[in-house]
Amino acid sequence: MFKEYDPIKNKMLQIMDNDGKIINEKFMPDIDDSEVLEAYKKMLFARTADNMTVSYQRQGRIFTYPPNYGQEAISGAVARIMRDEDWLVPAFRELGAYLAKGASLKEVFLYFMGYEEGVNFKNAKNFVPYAVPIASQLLHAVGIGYEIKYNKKDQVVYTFVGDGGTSEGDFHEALNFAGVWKAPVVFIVQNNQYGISTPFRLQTASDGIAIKSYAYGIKGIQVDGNDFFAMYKAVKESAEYAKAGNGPVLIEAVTYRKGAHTTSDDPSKYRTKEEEDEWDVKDPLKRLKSYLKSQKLFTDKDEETLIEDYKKEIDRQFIEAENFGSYPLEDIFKYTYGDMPDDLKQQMVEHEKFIKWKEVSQNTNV
Amino acid sequence: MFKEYDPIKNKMLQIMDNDGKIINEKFMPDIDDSEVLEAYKKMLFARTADNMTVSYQRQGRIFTYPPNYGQEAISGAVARIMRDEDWLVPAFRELGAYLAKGASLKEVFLYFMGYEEGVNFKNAKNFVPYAVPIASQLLHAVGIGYEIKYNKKDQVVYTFVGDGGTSEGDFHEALNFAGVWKAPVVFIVQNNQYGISTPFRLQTASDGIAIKSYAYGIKGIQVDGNDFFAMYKAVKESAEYAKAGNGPVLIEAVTYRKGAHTTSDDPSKYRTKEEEDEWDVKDPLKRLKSYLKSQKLFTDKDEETLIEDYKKEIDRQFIEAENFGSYPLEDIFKYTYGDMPDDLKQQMVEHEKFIKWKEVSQNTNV
Amino acid sequence: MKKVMNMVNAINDALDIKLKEDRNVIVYGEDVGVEGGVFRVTEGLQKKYGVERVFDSPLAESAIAGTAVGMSIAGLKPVIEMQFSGFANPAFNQIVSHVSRMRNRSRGKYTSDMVIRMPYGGGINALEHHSESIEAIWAHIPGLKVVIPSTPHDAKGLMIAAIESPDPVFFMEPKRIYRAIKQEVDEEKFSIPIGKAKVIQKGTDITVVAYGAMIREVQKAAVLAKKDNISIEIIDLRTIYPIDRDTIVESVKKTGRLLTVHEAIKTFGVGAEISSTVIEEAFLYLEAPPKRVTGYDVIVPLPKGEHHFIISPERIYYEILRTVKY
Amino acid sequence: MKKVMNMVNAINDALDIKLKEDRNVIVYGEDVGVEGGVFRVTEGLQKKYGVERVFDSPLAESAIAGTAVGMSIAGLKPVIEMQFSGFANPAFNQIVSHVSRMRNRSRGKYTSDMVIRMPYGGGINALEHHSESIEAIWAHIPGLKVVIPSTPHDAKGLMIAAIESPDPVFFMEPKRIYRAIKQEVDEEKFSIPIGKAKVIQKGTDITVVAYGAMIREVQKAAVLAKKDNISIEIIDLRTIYPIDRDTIVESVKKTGRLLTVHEAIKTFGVGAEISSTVIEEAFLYLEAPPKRVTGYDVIVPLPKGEHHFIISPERIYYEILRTVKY
Ligand SMILES: Cc1ncc(C[n+]2csc(CCOP(=O)(O)OP(=O)(O)O)c2C)c(N)n1
Ligand SMILES: Cc1ncc(C[n+]2csc(CCOP(=O)(O)OP(=O)(O)O)c2C)c(N)n1
Ligand SMILES: [Mg+2]
Ligand SMILES: [Mg+2]
Repeated sequence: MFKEYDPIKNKMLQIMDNDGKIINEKFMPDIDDSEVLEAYKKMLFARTADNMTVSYQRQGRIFTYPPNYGQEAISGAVARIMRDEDWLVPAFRELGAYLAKGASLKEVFLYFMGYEEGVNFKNAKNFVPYAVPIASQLLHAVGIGYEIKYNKKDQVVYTFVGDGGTSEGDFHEALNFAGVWKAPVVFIVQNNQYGISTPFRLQTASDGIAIKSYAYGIKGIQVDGNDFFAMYKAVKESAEYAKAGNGPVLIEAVTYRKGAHTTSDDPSKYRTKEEEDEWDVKDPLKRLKSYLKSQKLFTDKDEETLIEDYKKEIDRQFIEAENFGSYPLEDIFKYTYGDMPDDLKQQMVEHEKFIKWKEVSQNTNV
Repeated sequence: MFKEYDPIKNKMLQIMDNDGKIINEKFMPDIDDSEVLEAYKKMLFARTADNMTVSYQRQGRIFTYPPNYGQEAISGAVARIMRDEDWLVPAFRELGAYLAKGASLKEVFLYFMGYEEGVNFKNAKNFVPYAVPIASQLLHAVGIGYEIKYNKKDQVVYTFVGDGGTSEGDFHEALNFAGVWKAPVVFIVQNNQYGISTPFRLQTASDGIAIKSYAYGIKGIQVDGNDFFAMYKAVKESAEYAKAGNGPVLIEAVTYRKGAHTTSDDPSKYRTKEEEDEWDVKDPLKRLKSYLKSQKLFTDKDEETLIEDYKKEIDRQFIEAENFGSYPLEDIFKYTYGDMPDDLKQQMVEHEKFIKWKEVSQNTNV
Repeated sequence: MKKVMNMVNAINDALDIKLKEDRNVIVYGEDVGVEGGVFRVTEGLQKKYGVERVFDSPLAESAIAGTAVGMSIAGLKPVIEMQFSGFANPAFNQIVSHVSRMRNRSRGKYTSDMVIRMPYGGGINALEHHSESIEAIWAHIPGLKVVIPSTPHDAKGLMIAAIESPDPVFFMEPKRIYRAIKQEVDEEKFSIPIGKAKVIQKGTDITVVAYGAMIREVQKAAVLAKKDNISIEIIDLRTIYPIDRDTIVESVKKTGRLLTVHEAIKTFGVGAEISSTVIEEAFLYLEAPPKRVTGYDVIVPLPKGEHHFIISPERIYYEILRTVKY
Repeated sequence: MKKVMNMVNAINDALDIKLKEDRNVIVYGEDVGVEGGVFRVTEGLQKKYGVERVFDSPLAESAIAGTAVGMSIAGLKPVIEMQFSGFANPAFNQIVSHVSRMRNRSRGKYTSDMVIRMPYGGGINALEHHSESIEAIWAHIPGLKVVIPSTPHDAKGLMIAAIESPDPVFFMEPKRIYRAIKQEVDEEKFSIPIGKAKVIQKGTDITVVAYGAMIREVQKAAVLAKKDNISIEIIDLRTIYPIDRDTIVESVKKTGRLLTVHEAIKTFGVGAEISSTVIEEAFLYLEAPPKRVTGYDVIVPLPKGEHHFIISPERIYYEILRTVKY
């Protein structure tokens, strides 16, 4: 795979066409029908959750949210391959991967409602909180990769970044360190053509992103990120390659952010309807559904029923999140240090005194 | 040139062999004998100055110095091509280029004696002071490149960095911005095989540095940095290419730091005599002198005479630097801001008061 | 002629005036071009002045600052945006090692006299890293000037001054009041000197020093304190560095009491410098210890916890009472 | 058993002890392996513990700190070196955005409890960027602890404590006294608590607070002051944050006078926090305004100008006199 799709050849790994037809049997991954169906369902769940979250935000029930709409095949593929013991070091647009790792939707909601608990991921093993400063997380992935090698563990690190993120110095340093250390890290760049309003051609003059692997002497591959099978194949082989001690891999997943950057963004300001339509035909769910239908594994009716169920489940979790309750004062203090300095203790006491005074003075109308 | 020496081919541009024989007529630059002789003389001057500076340091007459020994062909070539109106954005190991730009040796000495005036370069146009934080200067070069394009000037920026410096995030960001902006910048990496004690193989897993140009969609070329003709050819064509509006070029000049990192470093701790000997036969001055001798342009006797003269000149400038004089108090204050804040004025007054008190109290033995 | 403006309009107006007047002024940063910035501060400027003068850069803050160093050396006047102050962090090395030092290093031959603008501060229900207030850090760097406006009028005048300054200016915009305060602002060009604080309310019992979004909160606290007949002198610092010690000291010599208010954390914050100044220069006038009302020494909480952190007019009033009754 | 050590030996010894004792301890940075660091602090450790535990990294500080974040999340205990404190600047974002915050962000699930060591400060005739003292900046970041030793003994004990701390520790080594002070130091393992200052000389007339290389200068000043019969209480801060306010306040309540000495610049520096603390908590005990002897608010000059900047015992003595005679 790495040879045939050497980035220097400027070829993108694609296995399924826009109509869900397998056009590249040679690289078709070895994957059960049931597994494919399961993957589709998870992608559908993610999309349904994504849609509903955007509505919740419109209703003013959460503060902000970065939609995954159009990019679901990427996390969808990782979700099928990533194991409990593997690490996930996310950016912030990989909902399907979070859920696969053991995060609950409720937690995802909590974060965007403004609770730190939303990145605590109680039941998820080896899942680092989202990193807001773009590309900075990639270095954490490499450090974790070092530990895996150091302790000779059977693990791999999956880490994500956007096309915009490849411009940051930390992207370079991470790939370079990973190359020197031969760290078992799979770097997945979701090239969704935009960094907020900035189009990919203004991010870099290189021919795509996979080619950047040459700068680090590591493997790279450009993949149709809207093609579930291509992503599955690429992630699977990359993980095996990395785990075998060969070093990191850079996967460029070519996709499109069909939604807004976040719920406070309006893409119509900076891109055309034509462009959006062009990408619409490549929609990852449409394509995989066409495949499933052609294999008689799935019907539109199935989808309707599923979406109904999903919506209930999502709403249930959302309401749970909404009822999470209040945020105690001590929570802003107690996680800053392992052993809380006197200063913080005193500041907490001071605040409590002030609150008491406020209550009293309001009651007595002072 | 760029096609034939496309970094993907893993070929290094070499024109002259270790014995000074031209082995690659096709790419031999169009350069007069007199010009070559002049270049050699400048390289010899730089080496002589370099040697003497190391001795001055041993005598405790300057604080520190990063020797250029073994790398003189790189700056030597740039020196012949760079024009007054071009910009030089240096690292700190390009003595020949500084002198060509109009810096005096005296200024170079002043800096390493501990005077800021040593990077003021009174008679040099468009020469930015040395940048100590590794690789950070490359971004300045790109910003200057932007201005050149913006004002449609006939200029090019030459900027330098070491092999170690290519690991920094700023290297990446600079090349990436330059690629997007098509900035007229010639990036010259002096790959001298070490960053202090760290060997090149621990800096990056890539095949050399020129290949990193692929990550930015820009031209790159690997050059024998100890071959004056190869460096001349590469710099000349790169400058023309960049000036013509085609964008930046990344030149990897493969060389060897024959001396210590700085005068406080001892390379025998981290490298072998064998390795040093291997590189000795590739010495850039030896090679160019062999060429000149074979062309009957130069003799050992000429060299002796020159060195004698150079030594006198160098010593003269060194002594001038040593007599530069004292460093007035106000000089630590007056360049911090364009308009000095009251705080600084007051601190200066306070210091003067203290000095006066000290003098009085010492005289009165209080 | 005057026009009603909020702070976003006012800064946009200042940039517009300078872009029109001086071809060397260049505006760039992440999403400042077509989009006009995520807070729309640069809206419309690319259309008016073209993509060579107002443009989107790749996503890399060190490069944005570092290329601006090169541009200023070559004679341009870059006005760069950091999308949020928390994202100026990757540019720390370029700013501390070069922006602030180019003049000194080159003994005045070159300068990096750019303007680095950024929205900063809390109170808008934002995610992590979007609510920081680390002005004390930038103000601790010799060679930088740090400006924080509190009104649309000040924002415009200070931005003009910043662009015309011979020194690099950190221009920190309290995003919480980007659109919250509207005001009549002169449409013509005018500037407000950097390095001068302003007494925005005269008083006799206590001096309260604040800046940015906190000014409004102090004003509200002053209203609360009225019923106790406490007369408050409010100083809007406007510039964090060079800090206007004279205006503060003069005021405290009169009132004998000082309270500094900032949303940044307390320890090693701006308030410490102000208290120290007053004690050094007005020791014998003090009737109570200078105090600080600040954010607590913790990481700014996510929105649901922010109310514990953010400073309310009541908390300021409470500390005013404690100081006055000392 | 005791052995004569300088600070370089003492830190090396602490690293040695912890490397031997705990396989999770990993030491890396630029040139720390074969070379043993440019100041030889890690000398011999690679030979002893192998290249997997003590090694040279590529030249990239953000990556050194950022990979250490990942390592600590995964359970290792990285002790990383920044070659000079001025070169920690490129790591600012990783340190401020991640190292200091991982615990809070993950509500305690993960930590970044590394040690970030670096030589800092002036006085060794070094080039630009090699002489900075920006401890106030790091100490202003919630989640970090900042330690500065002043003797070999303290360096060893504090380094052990730093490696065993549940929190990330900035360990700033005053390179000016790396080899200048020799002392008998316990060869066994011992640790000194982080967050506690030490009264190293008792006195009654004035409290002088300092740390790092300034301690020695203050001691020299105390000798000068003896002939004036001034009795000086010297406090070695040892830890910049968490700052030990109690020890300082208690001392000033006794002496009534305070002088803080640091080579870092004055404005928004550590001295401001100390003065503010004292005034807030010992207002009624003060007989003179707390003062600061600090570097001036400028970029550290190159060696030939450094004598104007660096603090001499005479300057400390001069300010002691002024404060005592206030
Ligand atoms: C260091 C830093 N700079 C700026 C930002 C603000 N910001 C948030 S998302 C974003 C664009 C990211 O683009 P990309 O990497 O392509 O990811 P995408 O949003 O497309 O998934 C920016 C600029 C940030 N979070 N961190
Ligand atoms: C940001 C930064 N980190 C560390 C250093 C310390 N340092 C000075 S030179 C050097 C090695 C540079 O190696 P290289 O780039 O190969 O250049 P060379 O010295 O070989 O010319 C280092 C680490 C520095 N000056 N700046
Ligand atoms: Mg994107
Ligand atoms: Mg090198």
